[in-house]
Amino acid sequence: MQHVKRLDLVVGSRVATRFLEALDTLGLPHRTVIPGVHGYGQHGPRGSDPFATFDNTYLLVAVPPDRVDEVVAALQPLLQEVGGMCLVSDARWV
Amino acid sequence: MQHVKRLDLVVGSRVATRFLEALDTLGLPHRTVIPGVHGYGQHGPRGSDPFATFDNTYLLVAVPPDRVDEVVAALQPLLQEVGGMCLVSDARWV
Amino acid sequence: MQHVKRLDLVVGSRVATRFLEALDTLGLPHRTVIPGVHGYGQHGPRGSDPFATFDNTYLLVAVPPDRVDEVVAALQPLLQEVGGMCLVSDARWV
Amino acid sequence: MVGNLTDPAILFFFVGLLVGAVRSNLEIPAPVAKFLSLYLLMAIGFKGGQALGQTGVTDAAVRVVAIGVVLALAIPALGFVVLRRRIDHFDAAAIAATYGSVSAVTFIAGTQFLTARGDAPGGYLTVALVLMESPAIIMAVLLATWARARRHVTEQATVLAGVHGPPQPPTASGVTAGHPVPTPPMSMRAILHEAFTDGAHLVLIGSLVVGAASGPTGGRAMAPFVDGVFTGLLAFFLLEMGLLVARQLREARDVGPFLVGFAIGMPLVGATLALALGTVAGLSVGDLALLAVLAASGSYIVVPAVVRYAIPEARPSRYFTMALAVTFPFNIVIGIPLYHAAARALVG
Amino acid sequence: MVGNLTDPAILFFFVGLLVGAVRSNLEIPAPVAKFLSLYLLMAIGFKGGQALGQTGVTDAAVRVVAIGVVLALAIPALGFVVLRRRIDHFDAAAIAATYGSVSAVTFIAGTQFLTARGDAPGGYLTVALVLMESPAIIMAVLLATWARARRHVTEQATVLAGVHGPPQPPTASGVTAGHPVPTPPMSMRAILHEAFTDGAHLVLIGSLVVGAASGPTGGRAMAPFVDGVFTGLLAFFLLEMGLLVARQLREARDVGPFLVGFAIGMPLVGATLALALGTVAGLSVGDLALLAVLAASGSYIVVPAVVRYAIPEARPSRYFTMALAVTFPFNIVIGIPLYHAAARALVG
Amino acid sequence: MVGNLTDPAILFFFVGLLVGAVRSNLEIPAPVAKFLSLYLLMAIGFKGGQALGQTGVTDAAVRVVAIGVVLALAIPALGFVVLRRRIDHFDAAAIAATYGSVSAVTFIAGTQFLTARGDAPGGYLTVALVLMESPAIIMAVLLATWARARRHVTEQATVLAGVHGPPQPPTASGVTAGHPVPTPPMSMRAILHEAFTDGAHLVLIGSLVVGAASGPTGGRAMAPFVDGVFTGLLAFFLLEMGLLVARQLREARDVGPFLVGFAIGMPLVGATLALALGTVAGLSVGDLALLAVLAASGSYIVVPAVVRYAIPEARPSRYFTMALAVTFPFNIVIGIPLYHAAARALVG
Ligand SMILES: Nc1ncnc2c1ncn2[C@@H]1O[C@H](COP(=O)(O)O)[C@@H](O)[C@H]1O
Ligand SMILES: Nc1ncnc2c1ncn2[C@@H]1O[C@H](COP(=O)(O)O)[C@@H](O)[C@H]1O
Ligand SMILES: Nc1ncnc2c1ncn2[C@@H]1O[C@H](COP(=O)(O)O)[C@@H](O)[C@H]1O
Ligand code: NA
Ligand code: NA
Ligand code: NA
Repeated sequence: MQHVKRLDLVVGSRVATRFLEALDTLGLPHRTVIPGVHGYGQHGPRGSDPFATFDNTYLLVAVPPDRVDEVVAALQPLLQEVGGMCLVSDARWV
Repeated sequence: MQHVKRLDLVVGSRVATRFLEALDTLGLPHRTVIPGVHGYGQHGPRGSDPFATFDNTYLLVAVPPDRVDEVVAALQPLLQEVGGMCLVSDARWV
Repeated sequence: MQHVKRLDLVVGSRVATRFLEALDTLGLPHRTVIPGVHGYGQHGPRGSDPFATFDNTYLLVAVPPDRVDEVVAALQPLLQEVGGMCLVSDARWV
Repeated sequence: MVGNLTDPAILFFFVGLLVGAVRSNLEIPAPVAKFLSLYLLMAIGFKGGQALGQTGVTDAAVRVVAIGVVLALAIPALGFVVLRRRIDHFDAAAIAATYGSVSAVTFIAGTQFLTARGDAPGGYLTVALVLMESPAIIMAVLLATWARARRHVTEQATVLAGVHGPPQPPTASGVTAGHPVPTPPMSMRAILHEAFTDGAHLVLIGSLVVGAASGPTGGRAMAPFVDGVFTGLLAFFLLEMGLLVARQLREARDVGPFLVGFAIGMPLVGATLALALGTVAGLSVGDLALLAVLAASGSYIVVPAVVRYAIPEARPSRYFTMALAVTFPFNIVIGIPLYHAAARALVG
Repeated sequence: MVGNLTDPAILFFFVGLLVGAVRSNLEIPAPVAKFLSLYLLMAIGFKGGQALGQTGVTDAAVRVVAIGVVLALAIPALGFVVLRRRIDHFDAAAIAATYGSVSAVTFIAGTQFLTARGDAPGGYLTVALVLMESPAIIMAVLLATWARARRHVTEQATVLAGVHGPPQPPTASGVTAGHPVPTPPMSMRAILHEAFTDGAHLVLIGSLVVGAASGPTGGRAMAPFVDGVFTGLLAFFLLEMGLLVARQLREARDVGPFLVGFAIGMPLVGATLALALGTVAGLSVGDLALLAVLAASGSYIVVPAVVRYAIPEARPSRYFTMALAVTFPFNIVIGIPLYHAAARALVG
Repeated sequence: MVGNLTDPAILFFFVGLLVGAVRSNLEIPAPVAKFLSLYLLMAIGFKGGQALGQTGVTDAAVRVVAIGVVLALAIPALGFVVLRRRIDHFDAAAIAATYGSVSAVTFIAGTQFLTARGDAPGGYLTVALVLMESPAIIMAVLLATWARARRHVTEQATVLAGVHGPPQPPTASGVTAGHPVPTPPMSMRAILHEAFTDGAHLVLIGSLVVGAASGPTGGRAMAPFVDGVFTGLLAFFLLEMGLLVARQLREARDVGPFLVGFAIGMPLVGATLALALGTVAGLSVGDLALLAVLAASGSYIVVPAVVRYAIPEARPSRYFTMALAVTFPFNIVIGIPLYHAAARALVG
């Protein structure tokens, strides 16, 4: 089992691809994506409307510990532009 | 990046609003909600019936570390009354 | 609050029951299951086709810390056979 | 009696059963299944309302509904009396509620069957469906409260903790460890709210009212939806029900021979009661047969939804499994044609 | 004027409202709601295209579309002028966009209402619907850019940070702590892309083209889908809309009396403008009334979808809530019959 | 040959392609897409079963089905022989399976096309569809087993590890690090189970049986569902297929010119084989053309579902992309009208 950093991102569904493309650019294409997520944050309620206008998407990304700073640096401006949450924590990869 | 506590709750969909209202009362409205989750716990199987009678809802809540005890204290009686799981772990907020 | 280990698994939906049965065999039936998850890993893209051929399922399992090695040992061959991700991390059970 | 077996909707139920039995990967996505279940309630409510709107509240309507309510009180009482001697009181209360209440899908299948055979029941049967849903729940909750008080006295509380589900080391689930005695479940107020604001329940009532209020023009506009595609969507839904029953049968460890017997015997007793009362009251064949179907059916939607929180001590692996995996298929395949034949013999 | 209240689709909207008000657990799964909204756009687009394909581009079509575009520019400009004196400029721009743009569901309900009363509007109204969607968005984004420049000058930037939602300790949400001034929002290019590639928008345009291209044979093949089950699926969708409005009303803290007044007054002003211009242009009753409906409706799909990212400073709890929870029900219940009556009085 | 281009369902496929190409946010929720795909299988199975039930097993039926099975064995064998010289053996086996098996959606589009032009194929074609699905899969798995044995001998095992997907640092995905050689994939038993219990497969067979068993009464009850709304729901589904193809085309890095050529050439070869055999066997125009469609189509449901686990060494970015993004649109737009014209020329 190796140490990895797990990133849990929750971002608007309409902008999720921008986050994923940023990760692709860093050569980190592996990810898990949960669509149809609701939420409430600084930008008010998200999800739970029939047009999915405000839907969130959940992104889970496990990255090598030595790359986490780089990833965070790449995602931070996006998070500031379009909102969303990003949590970083420790895990081990089986 | 600041330290936060992340709470991962899995509770019956019909009672999820009770948990969310408890968090609102504590002035912690920010959350992520995943509907349509299945599971198996002390109360037997949940989800996977066509009437969503036993559906679970997943709640992810990041709170400041100094408020976690208060939150746990508020949620514990609810968890005992209606069942559900609550995990607390450490994360950093980007 | 007790210490537990949380396992976050992401595996193909068609093979998810094999993982769950392995957990049942270990006497660990309690779990949370999120269907309809997409992803990208070593086996290429998953999900987002209309036939759900490549759908993933997310499994969250909290186990006692002293059983985690046993669980990992049971799941590892399955992960190698059919692919998937398994992260292990620390949490406390409320 | 095997006439039911060329009905495409019923046949799709068997397809679902078989597909489930061979452990296919087939899955109807949960949102679709939920949509279909709401659609069926909406269609049946609307059609009932339309029929009611045309005939008004007739004498037959009053008799049918009155008998329905009597049955909804008598059946759970009878069920509890039978069950309490053999099983845990909480399970007994929950199972009594299950059989005291009704199954909308069975009602729909019965209506289809009867209509196809020229014995269309009146629109007021939908009112009976609505009114027969809740009394058993309330009764069961009261019985459980009584059982809880009794249990407390005899201090058996701790013995019963942790009986649910396969064994899990307490340290894994954690919550059991420190708190062997669950705090009292939902308040009566919360239970009544749950029982009467259940979504399925309200969609049915709402559609009934809309159907009655919207007259022939509305009826014509809705017809392709509530009539045209009805059989097809019902077939699709019963495919899912078959899958579900197959899955549930695999989890049926908690249902022994006695409970299987009850899950078939109780419907027959309920139907007999309904046929007797209905014959005395002079109902038509269609009304009589569908009332028997209602009496014979067990709830696997509203009752489990409420009882899960109202009587947490009861095992869904019993009450839910019995209603869904034994009684529902029994009624669909054998019960409905049987009650129809009996109604014809008694009235026709 | 109360004729609308026997329409089953409208009645189901009320069922949804009531069911939502009693806080039932009823929920239409999000994927189903989205399917229904796309279905409605597809059906209305296809039917509009078919009608257009039959008549070709008539003189009336040109006049209707021209007036529609004029309204789509005049209404947001007027709205902003009124609002900017009373509320934050960003909110003002977003609300102006909301009322300058249009609501497809209101359009559909209006079409149903008028057709049922023998005043079917022309297929080109669907073209008006398409063209009236975006101008207000572009205008609002420009207004917001101007407001942002102005704000920067007066250095009020930091004051406005963190106004959204109930209070949350800054350390919890983290992101506010270090970065009080949000970076500039989406580029104009990205905004235009969002506005013009919005899925709902493109499905509508696409269906219009397909309807026009596929002729009578295609029309017959699609009829059971786009006509037959239409009322039923609309009813189901409006049930969900009712639930949604009930939920949204509970979150309406940010909408005071002034904004409620605006959410009713602005539609009336818009409809009056449309009726005036349309009467001068000699439109038929159906065209006139539906143009008024379009003018009166506020967008709660495309506008919020774009404005959320284009004007992040504006509060959805204002613009979205007003359009969905006040203006939509107002138009459905009172507005549509009213505009129809007015059109009849003016033209018939 | 461009007659297909006024069919609304096909036109909606193009709408989907275009909407996908401009990177709109349009998304059909996965549960809805899955519902639609199951609906199409159910409808086509039921209608085939009804037709079979009416005609019984005719001589033509036997000939069509026999030729179908021959094609299902010949095409993958031929495909593998061609491919193994140019590409990896595992990819070759997977692609051969793809083209040896069939696409239900292409079959449906073909049936629609032929029926609309007065050349309705027989119900037994659905039986051919069912029987042509699996042989190629079994064959491919055997070929892969052979290739695996060979690879083991030449000890190339470690070289091939980690070829899938864009580069990811091994420490990120972890699993590659310690275990370069994947354990042998699924057992033959598990593969057969997967192939024959695939949900889509079983729904099709089940619906065929139900259709045959439920007679004219059942047929009438199901007609609005399986016929009425069919074109509409197919159109909606093809909209989603268009979106999907557009998305898949963007990921098509692994498909070079040779494979694109194969993805168009192989269908033409398969169709020619079918036309030749079918003409000799004296089939009708409709049967002949639809058999060619089956032969020409490539599977993007059942085959990838099984092959993903049965031949994990093969790249879905090749076999899946070719079938979905090249062959499917080719058949829909050019192939179907072409095979029909050829069948008319040969038989009519
Ligand atoms: N403190 C939090 N805990 C959990 N989820 C959050 C939190 N803050 C924000 N989110 C999620 O992130 C999404 C976007 O956040 P925001 O941009 O702040 O509105 C919200 O809709 C939530 O789903
Ligand atoms: N040990 C566990 N690991 C993961 N999820 C759990 C666990 N225990 C309970 N859950 C989740 O919490 C839900 C409610 O738990 P319970 O009230 O114990 O039935 C279950 O349906 C599961 O989704
Ligand atoms: N590094 C990662 N981060 C997040 N999810 C991953 C990662 N690697 C794999 N996954 C998930 O696990 C699934 C199966 O992985 P694989 O078998 O490697 O294709 C993928 O489809 C993803 O959902
Ligand atoms: Na009953
Ligand atoms: Na407007
Ligand atoms: Na083929």
